Amino acid sequence: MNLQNKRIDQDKFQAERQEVLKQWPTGGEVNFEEAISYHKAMPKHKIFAEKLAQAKAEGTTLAQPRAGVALLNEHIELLRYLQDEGGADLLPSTIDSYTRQNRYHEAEKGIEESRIAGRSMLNGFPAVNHGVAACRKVVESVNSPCQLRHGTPDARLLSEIALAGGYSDNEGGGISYNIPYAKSVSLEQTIKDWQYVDRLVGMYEEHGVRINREPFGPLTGTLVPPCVSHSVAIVEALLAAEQGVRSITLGYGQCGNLIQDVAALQTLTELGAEYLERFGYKDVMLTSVFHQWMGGFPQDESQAFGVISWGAATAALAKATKVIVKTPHEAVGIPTKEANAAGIKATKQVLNMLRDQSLPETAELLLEKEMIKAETRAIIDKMLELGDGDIAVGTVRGFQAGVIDVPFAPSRHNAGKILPARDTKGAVRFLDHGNLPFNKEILEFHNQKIGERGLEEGRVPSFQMVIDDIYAIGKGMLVGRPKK
Amino acid sequence: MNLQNKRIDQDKFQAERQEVLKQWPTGGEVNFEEAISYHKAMPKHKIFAEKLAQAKAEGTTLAQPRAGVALLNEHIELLRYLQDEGGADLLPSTIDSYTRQNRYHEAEKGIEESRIAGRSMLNGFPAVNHGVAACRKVVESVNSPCQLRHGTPDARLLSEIALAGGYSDNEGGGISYNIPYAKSVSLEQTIKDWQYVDRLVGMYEEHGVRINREPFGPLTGTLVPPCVSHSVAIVEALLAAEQGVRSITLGYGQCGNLIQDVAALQTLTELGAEYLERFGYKDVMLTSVFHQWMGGFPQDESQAFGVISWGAATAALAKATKVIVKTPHEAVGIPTKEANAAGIKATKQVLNMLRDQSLPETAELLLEKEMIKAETRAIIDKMLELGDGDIAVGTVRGFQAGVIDVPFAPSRHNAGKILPARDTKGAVRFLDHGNLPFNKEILEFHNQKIGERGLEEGRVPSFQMVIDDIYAIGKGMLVGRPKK
Amino acid sequence: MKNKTVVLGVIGADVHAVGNRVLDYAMSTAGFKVINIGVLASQEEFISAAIETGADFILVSSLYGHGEIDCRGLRDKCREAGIGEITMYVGGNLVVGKQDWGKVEKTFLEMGFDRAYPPGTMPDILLEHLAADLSK
Amino acid sequence: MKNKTVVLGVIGADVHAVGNRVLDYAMSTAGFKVINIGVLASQEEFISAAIETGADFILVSSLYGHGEIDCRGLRDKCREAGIGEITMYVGGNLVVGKQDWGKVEKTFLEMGFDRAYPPGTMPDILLEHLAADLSK
Ligand code: B12
Ligand code: B12
Repeated sequence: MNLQNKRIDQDKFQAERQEVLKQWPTGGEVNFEEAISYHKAMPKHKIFAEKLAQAKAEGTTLAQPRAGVALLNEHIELLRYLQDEGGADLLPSTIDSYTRQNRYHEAEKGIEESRIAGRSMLNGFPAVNHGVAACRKVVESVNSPCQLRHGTPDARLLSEIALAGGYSDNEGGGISYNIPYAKSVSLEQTIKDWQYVDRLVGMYEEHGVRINREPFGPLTGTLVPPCVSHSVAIVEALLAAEQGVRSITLGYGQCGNLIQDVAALQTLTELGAEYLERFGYKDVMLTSVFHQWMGGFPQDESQAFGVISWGAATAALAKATKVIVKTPHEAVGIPTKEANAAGIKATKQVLNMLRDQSLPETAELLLEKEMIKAETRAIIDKMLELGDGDIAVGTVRGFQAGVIDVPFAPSRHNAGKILPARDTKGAVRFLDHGNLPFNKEILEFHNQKIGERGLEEGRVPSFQMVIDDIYAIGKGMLVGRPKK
Repeated sequence: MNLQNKRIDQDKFQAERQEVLKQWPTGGEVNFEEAISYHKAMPKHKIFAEKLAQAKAEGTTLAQPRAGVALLNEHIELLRYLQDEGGADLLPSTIDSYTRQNRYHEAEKGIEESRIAGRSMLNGFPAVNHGVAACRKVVESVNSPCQLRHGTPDARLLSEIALAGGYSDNEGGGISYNIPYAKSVSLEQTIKDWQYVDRLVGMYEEHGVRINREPFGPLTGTLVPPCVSHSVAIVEALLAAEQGVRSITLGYGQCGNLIQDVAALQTLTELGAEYLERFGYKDVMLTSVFHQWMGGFPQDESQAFGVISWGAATAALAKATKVIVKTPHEAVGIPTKEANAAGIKATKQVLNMLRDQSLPETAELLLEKEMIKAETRAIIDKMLELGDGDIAVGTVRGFQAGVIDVPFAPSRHNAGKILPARDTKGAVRFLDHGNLPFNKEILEFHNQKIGERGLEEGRVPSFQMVIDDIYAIGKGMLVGRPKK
Repeated sequence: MKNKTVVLGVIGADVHAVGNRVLDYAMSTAGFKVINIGVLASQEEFISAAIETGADFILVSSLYGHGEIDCRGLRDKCREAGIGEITMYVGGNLVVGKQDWGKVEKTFLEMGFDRAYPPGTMPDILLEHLAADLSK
Repeated sequence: MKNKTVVLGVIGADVHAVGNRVLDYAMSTAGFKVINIGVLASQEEFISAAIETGADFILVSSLYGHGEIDCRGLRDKCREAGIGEITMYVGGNLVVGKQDWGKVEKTFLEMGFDRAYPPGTMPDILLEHLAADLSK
């Protein structure tokens, strides 16, 4: 395959760029030099990397919602509300699903239908259709940094427009925005397309404008074992660093067991630094993001507040740099601005009450950290081996071989062999590890944990147990116990 | 003083009893023998001590709301709603403030006004005015055990009526329902009156009916250091045991620092067992209750959900036998049944998600436990010394001497010399320990903690710092930092 | 339920795969022949799969909020393709936001679905209704 | 605020002492002479304290919900006692339950209070208003 983890050369990039900017009329609005000066004129408190660096230094956790609607003014009103009423520290623009699939015509249709219906018919903000000027209107209407949050396999045009539009952070990656978000797009393709996005960010960096990048940690959001999401996040960090990215936020989605979640968040940046170091990427600023439970939520709003608050508590105790907030409407539909603000307010109350507290280090915590590190190293090193030292190639071959495998992912290019399940304390373990390259010690650890669960429940661990765990939090539990 | 910690003799009790039952017409409805058989006919799942014992054995935490309104049918409807919609494991009848002050005429007026106004004009359920038959109607209308929750210095008649009415648990005590709930009533008087209540419970016990007793742990609910509430709770346990009580729930109100709260809850029952043992009270079943933050709440309902959920998380991690639930209306007014159920649902979601998790033992936790134990022993042993071995006498003299002292208490018989304040991690320490009989080591510990806080905030610890801490949670923080 | 065939898929630009996997498992275990066309399925894919397999049901999932836009015209396309009478269910988080279910259900029944299901519907309900409609 | 006197107390069967302590501290620090009759204070106690000290203000707190019942008739009693014109404020959690503040305020102003305050009012607001009413 003509893919490798190597910085795209300038001419090739510029050539490709001409094509990209032609994909939709608004691409014409992009002017890189002008964008650079636009960013340089932005006040520090509206630059993502600056605010993250400050939070990291102070050891505090920032709160960020998800939010996006079809129409520009409504979107601005929404973000302003989340900032003023909700007290959001960081702002998003969550992109609609047509744009994510580069279906700009359908997005256009959605915009019209929304105008007619008088309510958003799209599940996000169609930034490409709105264009650079509109994005700047958004950024200029708020007092906090804005991030592009999507789920786009090919985000080249979207990123060009949003960055030129003043956004200073961009979520995603060639793996994390393919495997959970696509069915048949090849990994070669999405890795290449995200190398383009990372290269673009690298160029901003080289021109003195720091854009933060955030691999999407939670993947399918459903019982994803830490080592799986860690491996993906770290690989994407390596790919980004190679293209010149210097500010990266590594992400992880809450599983629900406090010890495992804290261990996961701590190992995430520790492992990230370890691998960046190993490949000689100097002075990359690493921060962390903790996502409140990303799987099925309870429909009852009070119960949802319980899940949200527990996620906030874990984020604070783990000292995440930021936490992505869910809302009391999660199980039902895109939240109203009020419901969205409610989730932020509950979250910030807990973050503030716990800002001076942390989870003391214990034997249990150290064991979890050791296991996660061993598992993650096993996966990444195997990918490197398969790629003959090239992590881009290794990623593609790794997914083919199933040595990296994401549970419940829709992509054909994902083996889908592993089965996660909770142990007796709710930590996510492997019921079936598929082809993950684990040694005997790791496998015995997981077998023992899952075995205990089976014994406790008097049943043979099976897919039914997995299903019970998928539903558990939505039904007010963590571990999906069989009905008595 | 003619007060001592000695079981009331039968004749004296019966004589007093005639007087008590005459205090209000409904006293005439009380028939002890008949009440015994009524209780014996009750199914296990409606007996408080039974359900607590089961939870203790399983290591789970039960959720109980506060609730009470003026009129009988409305009260029943309220409890049913909290049981069915809220999923409450244990039910209360919170008594109105006139009844708490034995002002039955005003309570009667409140009942009438409520009938006219069509809404409850009383802040609780006036059980005395409603009488024995009405209480039984309540108990028979629900499927969970019912507890009497009040704040009554002289609860003799109220207890006679409620226990005859089928309630199987009674909150309060001669100290915990005097110092925070009265101004000039003497401790001799309330201790005597509660010896009567405990003796009554003892008689039920001797006739084969187990009634649980619960000293009111949180006291003034506002920055009460664990050793203060522990001392009161344990003294009341000793007084109760002497009168023949055999099932006791020791209570503690959340302070907000996880380590301190877990340490407090664990030491509470450990110290309780230690002292009961020391005075030879055998086979007393001890359980624990954790009260979600009892001080000023945030007015915003989403923020209140955050406080409620953090309390639930702490209760679960500390493995309390039950948790008393607050509501999103806390800062504003007596909750609607919907708001009350909402608090329970958020709480149970968190309890269920954490039921299989606990806080691992750490050096920090052990230190907190050691300090709380040393402080509590110092206080109780000093009271015993002052009472020449009699804890009833020692309590009265102890309060006179200020060797036991409750912050912000309205009672004239409380020294009111101590000042609590939070340390840099939010744990409640002594800014001024008044006359508490602490040794050098303990004092240095607190001075150091408060000193650190002062340094961090660049101000001399003073009453202003205490006020800032009083408001902190209501304003969305834990530690009341000075405005920058 | 032996040799009854169901076409299952998630319509439009929707990639929510978990519920799809669970429904597949539930129906297969119950004895149905499940043709799972997975996520990102177009109206055309549903119809051709149904024709090729002579399916008895088409089950459409839409979780991501665009269900209203994505499902319009599916019944007409079925008619044109000559399977106008096939029983069709739809379920998931059909519209954007928390809306009154009564209204939403009406919208989708009028679109030509035989049954529509609110968020978080459990598989056993689906199995019940499949059985009921088969015994008609 | 030198040598201006306020009578402060918590009315009825109410024992909430924390706010009372904070208000006392705030006003004393601001230079007021605070006569704090504490919790469980009857209407009579408020009035006699005000007469004995020639107070300029009566500040009534009610947190526990019975404020409506406890405060009725206080203004009349003041008149009877010959201090009918004294400035009276009331604040706290005045009624049972979360009710519309506009209505609640009206109720208490009609009862004869010069100012009424919703739950959670901060002391600085009180100090402002005391100053304002004094400079009248
Ligand atoms: C996990 C999840 C994700 C994962 C999905 C991973 C994957 N590839 O599967 C990730 C993180 C990638 C994701 C992405 C997005 N998601 Co999402 N996601 C969820 C979440 C939290 C859980 C879904 C789930 O797996 N549930 C568990 C399964 C078992 O249940 P289920 O999916 O509901 O399906 C059951 C029932 O619905 C029913 N059912 C479903 N179909 C049918 C059909 C029939 C005939 C019947 C009878 C029953 C039936 O049976 C199923 C089994 O019980 C839900 C919210 C929630 N439910 O808590 C949001 C949710 C569905 N997502 C939502 C959105 C908007 C998105 C995004 C657009 C991002 C964004 N803007 O926030 C992208 C969309 C990407 C795309 N193009 O589709 C919204 C949809 C909003 C709306 N409808 O108004 C939801 C509701 C969250 C919210 N409130 O905003 N998401
Ligand atoms: C701590 C507390 C207690 C403690 C009190 C300890 C003590 N002796 O002081 C304990 C646990 C003993 C307790 C008992 C009860 N409480 Co209580 N308690 C509270 C709580 C949680 C905080 C009160 C507090 O200290 N706040 C901090 C201080 C600084 O603020 P504050 O008291 O609100 O006062 C400020 C303002 O109100 C204002 N203010 C007050 N008065 C005035 C007057 C003027 C003129 C002005 C300008 C301003 C002003 O300034 C003060 C300083 O900023 C409140 C709910 C809340 N606020 O979160 C419930 C609350 C006041 N309690 C309530 C009730 C009902 C009770 C009980 C009846 C038990 C029950 N049924 O639940 C008993 C009553 C006992 C009795 N007879 O009075 C209810 C009142 C309901 C209503 N009004 O509809 C509340 C609102 C809780 C609730 N939502 O149910 N309580």
